Amino acid sequence: MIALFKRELLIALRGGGGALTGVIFFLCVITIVPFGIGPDLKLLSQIGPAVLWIGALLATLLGLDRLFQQDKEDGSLDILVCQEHALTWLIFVKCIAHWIVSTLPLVIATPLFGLMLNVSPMGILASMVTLFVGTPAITFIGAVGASVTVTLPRGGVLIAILVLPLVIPVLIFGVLSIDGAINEPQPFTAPFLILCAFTLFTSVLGPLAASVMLRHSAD
Amino acid sequence: MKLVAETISVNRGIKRVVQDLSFEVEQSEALIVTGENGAGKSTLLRAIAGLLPLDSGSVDLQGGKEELLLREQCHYLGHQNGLKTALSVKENLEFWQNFSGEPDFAIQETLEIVGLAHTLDLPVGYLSTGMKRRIAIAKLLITRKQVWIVDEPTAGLDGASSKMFIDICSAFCDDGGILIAATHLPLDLKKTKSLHVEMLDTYADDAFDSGLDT
Amino acid sequence: MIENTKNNIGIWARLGAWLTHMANPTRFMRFADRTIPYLAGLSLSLFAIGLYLGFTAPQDYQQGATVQIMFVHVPSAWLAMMCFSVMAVSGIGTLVWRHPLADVSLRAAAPIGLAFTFLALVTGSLWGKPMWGAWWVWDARLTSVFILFLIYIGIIALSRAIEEPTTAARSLSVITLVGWIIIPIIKFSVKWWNTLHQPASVSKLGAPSMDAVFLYPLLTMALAFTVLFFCLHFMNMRNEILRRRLRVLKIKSGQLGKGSAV
Amino acid sequence: MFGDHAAYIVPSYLISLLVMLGLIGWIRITYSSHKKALKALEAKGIKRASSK
Repeated sequence: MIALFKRELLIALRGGGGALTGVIFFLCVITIVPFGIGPDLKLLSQIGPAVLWIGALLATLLGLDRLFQQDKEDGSLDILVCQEHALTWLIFVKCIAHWIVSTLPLVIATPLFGLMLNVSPMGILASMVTLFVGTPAITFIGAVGASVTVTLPRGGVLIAILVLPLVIPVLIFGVLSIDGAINEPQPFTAPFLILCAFTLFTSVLGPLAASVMLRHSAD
Repeated sequence: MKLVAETISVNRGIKRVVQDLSFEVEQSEALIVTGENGAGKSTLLRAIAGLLPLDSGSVDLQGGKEELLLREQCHYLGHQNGLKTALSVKENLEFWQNFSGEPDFAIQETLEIVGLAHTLDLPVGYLSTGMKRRIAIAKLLITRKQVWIVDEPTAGLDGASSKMFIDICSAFCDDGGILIAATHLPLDLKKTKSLHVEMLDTYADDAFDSGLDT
Repeated sequence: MIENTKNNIGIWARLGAWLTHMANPTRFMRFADRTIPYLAGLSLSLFAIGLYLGFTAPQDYQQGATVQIMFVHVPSAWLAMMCFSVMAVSGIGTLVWRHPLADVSLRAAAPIGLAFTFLALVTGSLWGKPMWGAWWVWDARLTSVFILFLIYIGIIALSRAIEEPTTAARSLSVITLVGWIIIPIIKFSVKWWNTLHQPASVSKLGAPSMDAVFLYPLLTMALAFTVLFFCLHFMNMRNEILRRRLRVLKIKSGQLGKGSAV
Repeated sequence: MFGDHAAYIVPSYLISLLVMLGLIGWIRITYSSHKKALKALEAKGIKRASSK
């Protein structure tokens, strides 16, 4: 499994840009927002955390269709699924590797984008923490979508339709807990814990469902 | 040890490809699957390798490792090579060696067998089609599995390389392996059996087609 | 006690036997042909009773005449969720028992569920305007039902996209089962977020918090909707079976190459 | 009959009726078109396996 993890990271790094595409897309979303609503700093700082979350969510969805597609195309998937390693575990490792390569850079870049949106330091910290905890859930849910559409030639759009509704709760709780961190009367712990629970829950459910799907996806 | 298939039926989509087929392959024996294009050789091989569900019947490796499934004890080499173009030959082979079962030959050694020792550190993307295929063949050697299931293994190989592949196969069979191959190449092995797959005109969606026999 | 369990096993065994019996599409078609008229009749009479009771009900002191909307809104919302649960059970049927009709049932239910979810959203919106002063409020219940609407669309899109029947059946089942998580979210959203939407008033069957003049028409309408759903579901399952047959025949006769769907 | 709220109640019943009728209509039309297509195929001599 460590071998698989290393391979996934290596491919992503060699492929170049894999990590950067997400960050650049994230940057695009962040830049477009002030153009859309005008450069009102007060308003920006208010909606900033939500914009950060939406940008991160879309950027995470961006690369998901490649999660299994590449392995399917070059035949690796066939060999991967018939090893003695549990398929669920294998998918879990792939998800984690994918998250580290494509989403972790976003989390690290969050402070910079937060400053551009005039988010308070506390808000930036909260955004980073909630993104760090919440975005893996998006990858795990996305793995189900990716496994379902792996046989389709143009699965990308379909993944978005299938996965978007399911990740909305993640977004809601992510933004709620940032809100709780900034505005005093709102609670922070409750939504944050629900967010953690959601990630843990999907980390089991997502790979499990994807493995049911991939076991005989071959044709 | 022998591989036993009992009255297996396999569908591809709604088309029935194999109907109630039974065969046995003994240790050190090779089963050569032949048949015209589209008859379902690949589908049959994929089903044996556990990549497609059997509609009925069973395939078992008798006398193999008890705790492992058949699909975990076989090497499957399909039409694609299962190599990552972004990684070097060494990285590719190292990964599969670590990932799939117990190591057999050393990587350098296998590359010498397939005659590509000089490519060790080249990215797979730089290699030609035939060379990639030879690396994929080398992949069969780096971990030890009892059964090889190979689908058109010599596609894209020249005469000399095909000869090399036959030598590898006969060494594998002499060593007690079981080989199942879909190929038109005359495999010059000691013990071979052949299986001809006929195109069927049956459809598997009979639940929606035949209905009641009224 | 012992007798009771025995009886239970008997019921489950009989249900199992019946489901196995129905695994043959032709047999199901016959069953559906026979039951559909009864279901339609039953649903129609329930609608007549429910509508009569509803229109003669007095005005609610808080909500005025708009309480009338409840009689279509609540049953639609109920169906939206029940239909998804029927689909989820069908999904289990496909993955675990490989029942040939489970996939048919799932596919047939999806458009019906979509229609009723749409109805629930629209009537909710029409009710919300006079009550809350806005057509749409992003409260928890509305948002989660809207997510359900999107999931229905996703499932239908997926069912159209994958052509090979066994792969499609598996994909749809997996996505439906994963998506089912939205149902408890809808159910408890009002409790969790404590928003505008009124909490369920019929759920406590022992002591409903609703006056009987509203409760009876509501229950009758809910029953009418439920029967209507099964009627439509059977009808659409029949369509789906015919579509499959047509597909098989067309492939056989060579009118349909790989890559085109019926 | 419905007081000042008729503007909301009538449309909600109307749209319910329309959606249900539409659903029923759609299902019935699909049914008859599938039946017709099956008949047409049978007329051409393509039969189901069971009716051999």
